[in-house]
This record gives sequence, structure tokens and C-alpha cells, in this order.
Amino acid sequence: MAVRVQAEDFDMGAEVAALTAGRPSIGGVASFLGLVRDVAGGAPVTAMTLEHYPGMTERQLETIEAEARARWPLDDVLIIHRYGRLEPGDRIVLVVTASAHREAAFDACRFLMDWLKTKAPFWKLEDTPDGERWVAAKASDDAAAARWADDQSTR
Amino acid sequence: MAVRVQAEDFDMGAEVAALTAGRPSIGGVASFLGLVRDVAGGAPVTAMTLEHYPGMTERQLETIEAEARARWPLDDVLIIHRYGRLEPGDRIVLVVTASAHREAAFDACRFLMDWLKTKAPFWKLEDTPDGERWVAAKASDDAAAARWADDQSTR
Amino acid sequence: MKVLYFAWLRTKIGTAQEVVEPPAGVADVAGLVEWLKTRSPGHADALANADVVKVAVNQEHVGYDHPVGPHDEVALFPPVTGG
Amino acid sequence: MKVLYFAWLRTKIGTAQEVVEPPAGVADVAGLVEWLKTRSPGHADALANADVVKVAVNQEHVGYDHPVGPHDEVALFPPVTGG
Repeated sequence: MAVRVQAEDFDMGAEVAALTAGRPSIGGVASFLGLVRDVAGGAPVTAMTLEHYPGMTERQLETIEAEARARWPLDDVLIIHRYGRLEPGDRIVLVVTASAHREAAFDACRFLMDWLKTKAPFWKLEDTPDGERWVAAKASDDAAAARWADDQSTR
Repeated sequence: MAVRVQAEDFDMGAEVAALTAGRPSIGGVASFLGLVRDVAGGAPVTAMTLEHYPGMTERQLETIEAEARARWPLDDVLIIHRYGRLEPGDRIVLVVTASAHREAAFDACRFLMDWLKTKAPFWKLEDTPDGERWVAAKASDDAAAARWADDQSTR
Repeated sequence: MKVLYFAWLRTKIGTAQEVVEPPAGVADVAGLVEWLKTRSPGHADALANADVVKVAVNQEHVGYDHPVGPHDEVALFPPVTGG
Repeated sequence: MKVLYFAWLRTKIGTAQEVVEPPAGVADVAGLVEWLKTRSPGHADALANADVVKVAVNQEHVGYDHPVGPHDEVALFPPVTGG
């Protein structure tokens, strides 16, 4: 169980190396790294501030992680999500899933990102040339998460 | 276009950092890291030697990469595959896909791994307590690759 | 009862959290939200559209029919946009 | 014509590559494989089951009906197991 909510940046290579070190039962590690883009909805973004709900965020991420571990045979899971002010190119989120086999790692990683997008209490405020703008939730994220609710299979 | 076939180990964190540096159009990076397991088919594995077909390997990986770029809007792709003698816990393969959006990155990463497993000319020889053993191809890998041939959608 | 506001609910209402004592008739989230709307024009504006106001009670996502009591921590926020 | 063998085809046949001059009647992969089987018991053993012998001509995956000629590089190998 490893869930971290932090303002600080993280080192993806070091995190994956630490997670896999001395564990030769792991055959595949799937990862997703989310970065701040410099454009959103066609408009330039100069910075972004991630607000969150301390306490609930950690609780929600732990719930999501437990759900992934119940669904797939995972050797380990790591979720890191940053908050605070970030600039284009900065790392926002890292999800790492390790399993004996690649199918479980891929499925679990995608599941975690889809649920994190729709359940973890974070809100993005973008700085644009026209001022600050709260990011609207995307219907496509709801649809992505919903497919896991409908489908208990591993794809 | 970045495909590397090498005996040397690689640094996943440095590779992902180099791929994303100065490219704020990238919003999501999906990765898959394959490692040598210490067990296969229930039997212990003490080492593994990866044989390949120099020339054809690079050509095949470049073909697979071009196919992924044609199917999904990718900012970049990296495929590294090692050959030679490896031990449990050693890194074998890294596939990294970068896109503005996570769906394309996830789909392309999985596609590349599935096709790499069934098209790239590598063969694994395992050292076990009972001697050397050539790894048999898995029907599940053929099935995984076949689903991309049948299905032009992005899942 | 402690009520927390996040993102544009927070900026419209002008506070991140407040301690409130709703009347005895307020027994669930729906009743609480209706009562909160009467506290200020900012509250009324922020809570006008229930479709975009999500709720957590004691840090768990819940629906508008979830009960609320004096010792609960109730959070109101727009749909989440992390990841 | 250059013929390459990989993995257990290589170990059964005892060589990684050989330059061969098949008779004029050998025009495709299927014909080449049949002729190669006559070269030694090791060849016959390695090439006995076509289901597990895959082929590349000039470094492209092909089927047994693919033509082969004197200047081609033909590789014979088991199903791949990389990744």
C-alpha cells in the first residue's frame, strides 16, 4: 500500500527501481505519468494550481488502490499525486502497477487512472492569458471510469 | 523514431525524462517495463539468454512503431529491448508512449507490447536446475496481438 | 456540523469552511444544501445547480439522500478534475 | 542463398547460418524447407513440424508460399518469445 499526496516533485525512475528491487516475482511494470500541458481546450495555459481535500484524498486513493488489488493479482502499486502550483511540463501524477504478467499490470494501471480522475478530490485551476479558470470535468473521464464498473473482466 | 536493441541496461527515469523534456504538448506518458522473473511455468529460473536476429529486430521494431504512430496521435515513442544474458530482476524491455491524452498513450503502449511479443525476432533460453530450456510461445500472446488486428478502434 | 467548500464553490461562497447549526428539520444532504442556500447570495449562487455540486460526508462520496448530523464533516465541491 | 537458423533450430541443426544452392525446382519457402530436410538428420529433425518453424525472407515475416531466390536471406526460427 503506497499512496502519497505531496507538493514536492518525484523521481519516476527511482520510484520504479525501489518498487521492483529484490522482487524477482515481478515480470511487468506498467506506469502512467501525467504532466501539465501548455494548452487546454485550445487556449494557452501558463500555470496550474491543484487544490485538494486533505485527508479525503489519501483515503480515496487508498480505497481505489485496494479495489485494484482485489481485482488483479498485483505485486505492488504506487500512486503519487501532487498538489499546489505547477507549470507546463511539470509532473502531476504517477501510477505504477507491478505484476507477474503484463495484462494485470496494464489493466490495473488504467483502472487506477480512470478512477483517480473521477473519484480523487482534486480540482485544477488554470492560469490563462484571460485569467484564472477552473477546469471542467470531462464526460469522457466519467465514461472511462464507468466501463470498469460495468465490466468485471480484465478487458 | 527511437528503437534501440542493446546488451546494455537502461535507465527508465532518464529515458522518460529525456523524452518529455521541453515538450509541454505531452500530457500523458504510458510505460511498460519488462523484467526477468525468477520462476516460469512453476520452475525456478536462474538466468536467461535472449537471442535475436540483428538487423531484422530493428527493422521489425521500427515497423511496429510506425504502425502505432499511424493508429494513435503520439508525440513520441521509445522502444528499448535488450539481448544477451540476463538474471532475475534484470530489465528486458521498455516501451514508452507519449501523447496529449492518456487513452492514446495507454492503447499504443499495450499495442506495442502485444506486437513486440509476437513479431520481434527474440528467443528466450532459460537456465533452470534441470538445464537449459527454450521458452515456448504463448497462445495468450497471439490472442492479445490478434485483438488489435481485428479491432481498429482505440478500445 | 462542519461544512467544507472546494474549488469554485469556495470562491463563490468566499470561505473554505464554516461551522453551521442547521434547524432540526435538516436530516439529509438535500435538506442541508437547501438550507445553506439561504445563508447568503454567494451560497445561493454556488449551490444553484445540484448537477455540479458533489458531496462527501466524513470524507466519503455520497448522494443527496445521505443523512447528515451535528457531528458530521460535510464537503461540497464540483466534479473532481485531478489526474 | 543464405539460410539463417535461430534458437532451437540453430542448436538442432548445429549451425547459425549456411550458404546453400538448392536445385532449380526450389521456388518457394515450402520447397526450400523440404529440400533442407534432406541435408542432414539434424535438419530433418529441426524442420519436421512446420507449425513451429516460422520464416523471414530478407528480414520480413512471410508465409511458406513466399518465393525464394539465389540472392535472398532466408531465416528459419521458432515462434518468437521476446518482450
